[in-house]
Amino acid sequence: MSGLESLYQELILDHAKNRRGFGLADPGAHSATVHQRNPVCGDEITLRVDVDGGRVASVSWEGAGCSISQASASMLVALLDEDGGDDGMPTADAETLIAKFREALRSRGQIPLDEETFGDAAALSGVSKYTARVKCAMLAWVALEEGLRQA
Amino acid sequence: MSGLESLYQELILDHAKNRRGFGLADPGAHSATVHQRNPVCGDEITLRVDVDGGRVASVSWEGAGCSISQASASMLVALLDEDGGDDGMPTADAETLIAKFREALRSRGQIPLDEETFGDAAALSGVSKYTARVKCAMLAWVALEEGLRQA
Amino acid sequence: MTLPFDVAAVRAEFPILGTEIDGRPLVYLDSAATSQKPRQVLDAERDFLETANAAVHRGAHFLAAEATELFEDARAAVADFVGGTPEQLVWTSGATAGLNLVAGSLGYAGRLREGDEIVVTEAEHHANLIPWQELAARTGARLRHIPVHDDGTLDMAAAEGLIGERTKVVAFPHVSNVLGIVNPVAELVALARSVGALTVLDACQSAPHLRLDLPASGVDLAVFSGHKIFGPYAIGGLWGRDEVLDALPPFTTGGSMITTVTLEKAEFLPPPQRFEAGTQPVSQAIALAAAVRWFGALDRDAAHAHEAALERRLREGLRSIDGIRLLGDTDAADRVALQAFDVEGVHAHDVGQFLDSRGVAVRVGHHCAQPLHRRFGLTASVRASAAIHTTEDEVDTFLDAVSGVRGFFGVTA
Amino acid sequence: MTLPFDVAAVRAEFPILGTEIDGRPLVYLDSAATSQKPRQVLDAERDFLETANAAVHRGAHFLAAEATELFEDARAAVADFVGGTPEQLVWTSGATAGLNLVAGSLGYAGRLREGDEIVVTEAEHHANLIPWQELAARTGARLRHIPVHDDGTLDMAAAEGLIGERTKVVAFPHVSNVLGIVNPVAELVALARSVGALTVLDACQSAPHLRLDLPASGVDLAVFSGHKIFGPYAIGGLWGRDEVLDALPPFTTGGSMITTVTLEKAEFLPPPQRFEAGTQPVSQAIALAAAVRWFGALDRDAAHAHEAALERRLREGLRSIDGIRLLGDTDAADRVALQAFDVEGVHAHDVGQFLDSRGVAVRVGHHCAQPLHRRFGLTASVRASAAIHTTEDEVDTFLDAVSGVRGFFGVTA
Ligand SMILES: Cc1ncc(COP(=O)(O)O)c(C=O)c1O
Ligand SMILES: Cc1ncc(COP(=O)(O)O)c(C=O)c1O
Repeated sequence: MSGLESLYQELILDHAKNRRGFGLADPGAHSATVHQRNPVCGDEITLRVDVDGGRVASVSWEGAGCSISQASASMLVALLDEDGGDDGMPTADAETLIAKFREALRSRGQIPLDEETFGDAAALSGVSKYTARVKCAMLAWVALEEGLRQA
Repeated sequence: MSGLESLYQELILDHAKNRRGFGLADPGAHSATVHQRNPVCGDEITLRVDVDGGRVASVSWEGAGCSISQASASMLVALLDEDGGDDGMPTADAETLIAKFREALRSRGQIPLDEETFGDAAALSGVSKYTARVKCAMLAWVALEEGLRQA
Repeated sequence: MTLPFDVAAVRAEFPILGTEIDGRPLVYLDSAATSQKPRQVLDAERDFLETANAAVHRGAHFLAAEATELFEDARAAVADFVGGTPEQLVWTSGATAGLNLVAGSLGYAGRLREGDEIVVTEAEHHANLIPWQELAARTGARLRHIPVHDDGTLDMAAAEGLIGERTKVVAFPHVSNVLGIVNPVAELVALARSVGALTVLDACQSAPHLRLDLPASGVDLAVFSGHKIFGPYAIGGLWGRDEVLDALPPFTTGGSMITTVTLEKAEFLPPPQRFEAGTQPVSQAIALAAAVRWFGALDRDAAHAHEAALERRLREGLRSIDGIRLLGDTDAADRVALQAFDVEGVHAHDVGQFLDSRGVAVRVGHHCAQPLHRRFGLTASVRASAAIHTTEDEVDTFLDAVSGVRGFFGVTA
Repeated sequence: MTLPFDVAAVRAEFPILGTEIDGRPLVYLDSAATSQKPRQVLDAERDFLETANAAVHRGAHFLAAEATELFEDARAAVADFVGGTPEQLVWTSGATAGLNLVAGSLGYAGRLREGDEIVVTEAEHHANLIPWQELAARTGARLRHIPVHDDGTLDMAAAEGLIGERTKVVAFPHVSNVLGIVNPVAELVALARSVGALTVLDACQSAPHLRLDLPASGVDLAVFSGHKIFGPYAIGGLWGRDEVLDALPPFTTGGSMITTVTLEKAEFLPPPQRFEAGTQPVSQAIALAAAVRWFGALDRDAAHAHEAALERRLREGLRSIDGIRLLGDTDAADRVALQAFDVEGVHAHDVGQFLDSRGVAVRVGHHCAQPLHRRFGLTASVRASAAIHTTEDEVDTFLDAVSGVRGFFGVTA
């Protein structure tokens, strides 16, 4: 069961249970609210991003889905919080992160996610071997990408 | 080429060239005119039958199609002429003939057509081995069957 | 007394059942999604393509005649499998295509108007729901539905109230692909007949399990998919009563379904050809005939007893595991060996992944039945579905794996 | 310089080409009706069914993931074969289904009204004619046609006059299945574009012979059939420009093409899924991908030269036989190796039967093009059509047999 355990690392199950950023914040002055859905499995997310002076001021979300999709959303919020500091991460940096995340997840296990860059989300590396689950892990990230475009 | 020669016997090619009953007669008092078509190959026939006192008084036809369909119509007219005598064949006998003809043609070579009963049309025995051609040979006979029903 | 069913002999015909997943034998419990295909079916299609392939109904040449015969023999075999005649059996590309054909043709025929009603059930697969929604939207007809009780059975009292003078069509599944319950066909037909409504049966999930006699069932039209009855993809059947098919105009048009065509206008052949525009799924028809011949030649009573035992083991086994909620858990109706369920605290997708790591293939998601899931307060469920080749050991492997799910995901009672 | 094309190596891949008919080797000249399938195609489908078969796009389990990947790879391969992207490639059950999808969807979308015009050609296969007749009848639009010259080429002067402000759709064959002539796509597209009309290309008879680059061709939509390009029955492709597909509503509905479904209403996925209701032809898609990969990997220049030589031999050979009249006999246009003809004094059906006795399989009848036959004063013709595996010797065997036809049937000059 090593495949399964690398997919569902402790950290993932923890995030899926204790979801960072869960519960939509009140909309700010420059916020966008995005709804994303995985038509294959029905996972859903509503994500709200607040942009302030070219920085990601806050991200909050609601949604239902498998532990991968829930953990991934939670880890994304944690990453933005930790790397963004008090002012929030520059939107350009967030966009780069999302692109790298996508690239790694689509790499079928070829490109690992490093902890330095992705924090807890690096635990999602195992997902890239399960092509059917890549969309679950991407859901929140795609929602943020779309939100940054709109905000 | 024995298969081909048994299918296209001299007699068949003769009938296909010199078609008995070709050219529609004027409609009689109790006549029916029937149009039949083979959608697969486009063979067509218009057949007119005149019934008088429970007998087939006359049959005439027009149409275009392969030599099998043309010969078969011609042979049918010849058979009715010869077996019917001056008064024409009783319609019940004609119906029986048609049924037997159908049975033989659908028999995949199992039931031959005897000359005694079918006259020149017995030469069509070979058709029953060519399932794709059975409809060609049946065309005029089906038209007559329908005509007898209507007249 | 029936002999015990020889499941080992049956399994030997399915090459894919020998697959190993991560060193564990594959336990394929996803037959309701698509069935695996026995060697007979694969061989029949390949033999045809290697020795007799040609366009049917069109050529005078040897191969064409051979192909045409095999193709029409196949129609007769598949028609016979559902109790019908060859003239009543229309080839489609699958059940979805068959249902769209019926709904689309009724629309083109102007058979529905504003104020008319179409009745379906709450347990519909999307294939037997959306085409009716679209037809309703195009014609102004109203789409209504028979609700489902908590135990998964249809609310027949409600059905009686719903089916009335305005009802023009009653469409329902023989067996829902989520609930596994055999619906009361005779009662629904009686209700529909009493008001002169057309009945349309979705037989997708009954055909792989029950003996069908569609003419005797009283329904007017019925559909099924080849790939769910051990046959190929891309083929299915629409069965209809002679007079019902006869009254329907074509839904799609093209070659091989016409008599005379001018640049202005076309005249159409009688059924079934009227509904079969274009080159037909020839090799698939021949393979599907091989499937139903193979399946039909099994001892069906013994096979049915085998499946009934699987069904009980599956349902009772799941019931005895903590935190499992069954969809359609009833002893009050016949069932097929198919069970959907929810694992409290674990998302269906995660359950499926866990089972996969044990070699067990199940289906997770809404199974194309979102309204039914919503009715049970879910967006997704896990579904295990057996076929004639499933063993009791496989069911046990599955149950054992399910028992481990909540522990693995750290959900405590 | 291109190497001579190795037709023997190609033939070796087709098991059926070794068939004997009455002791004579089969000469298969009916590829335009349906092509034979190379081993690669048969193997790809069987391998899939024996090792990876499962419902796609729906399961979390191992086989389902594997099947989904193979299925979507197949889409990419087939899209690439016609120059498009995977998002532009809709699976259909064949060209007829694709054309019905387009016409039906335009109808549902209300894109045609009374007074609008649809333009086709006089050389249409029924599949690209009757769906437009039906659409015209349902919407009040008028169906018009571009006539064909005596030599089989399109009357482009007439086309210029016909295609005007009222024209909403121009549908035409890339290559007619009777005439074998390559139509002037660029000119027709230019005419249609100048009035903002949609162009629909029937690429059934070009896809097995010409290199297609649909995006570059300028057409808006195009269809083709798998069974004519060395692939399986029951699958085909509809290619469309992104914005064109995007603007079309679904034609058929059901599972796998939706996002959210309630009992009242459904929301649909973007193309191509929007047009792919129900279980898709999964194993056929994989086999079709194998077909186009196999075909695409041949030296296409050498292959084209080989086919061009066959075409000349076929046409010139027939021309030199007494009492033969060719349909579409022109040097003024590109052609594919396909020739229909009439034998004076002998019905096409009899010609076909005679050729069959020599092992030569041709097609006889109206070839689903009744209006075109009527235009040439015929109800039926004989058609010989070659494929990449046809040899010059086979063409000679055919020609030799044709020379004997009139003698056998006692027709004298
Ligand atoms: C030019 C042309 N268009 C359309 C079709 C229809 O294709 P299918 O029967 O595969 O749907 C054919 C072949 O039959 C054809 O040759
Ligand atoms: C009950 C039911 N109806 C309809 C369908 C649709 O069948 P298909 O996808 O083969 O067209 C299915 C299976 O997917 C089903 O289970």
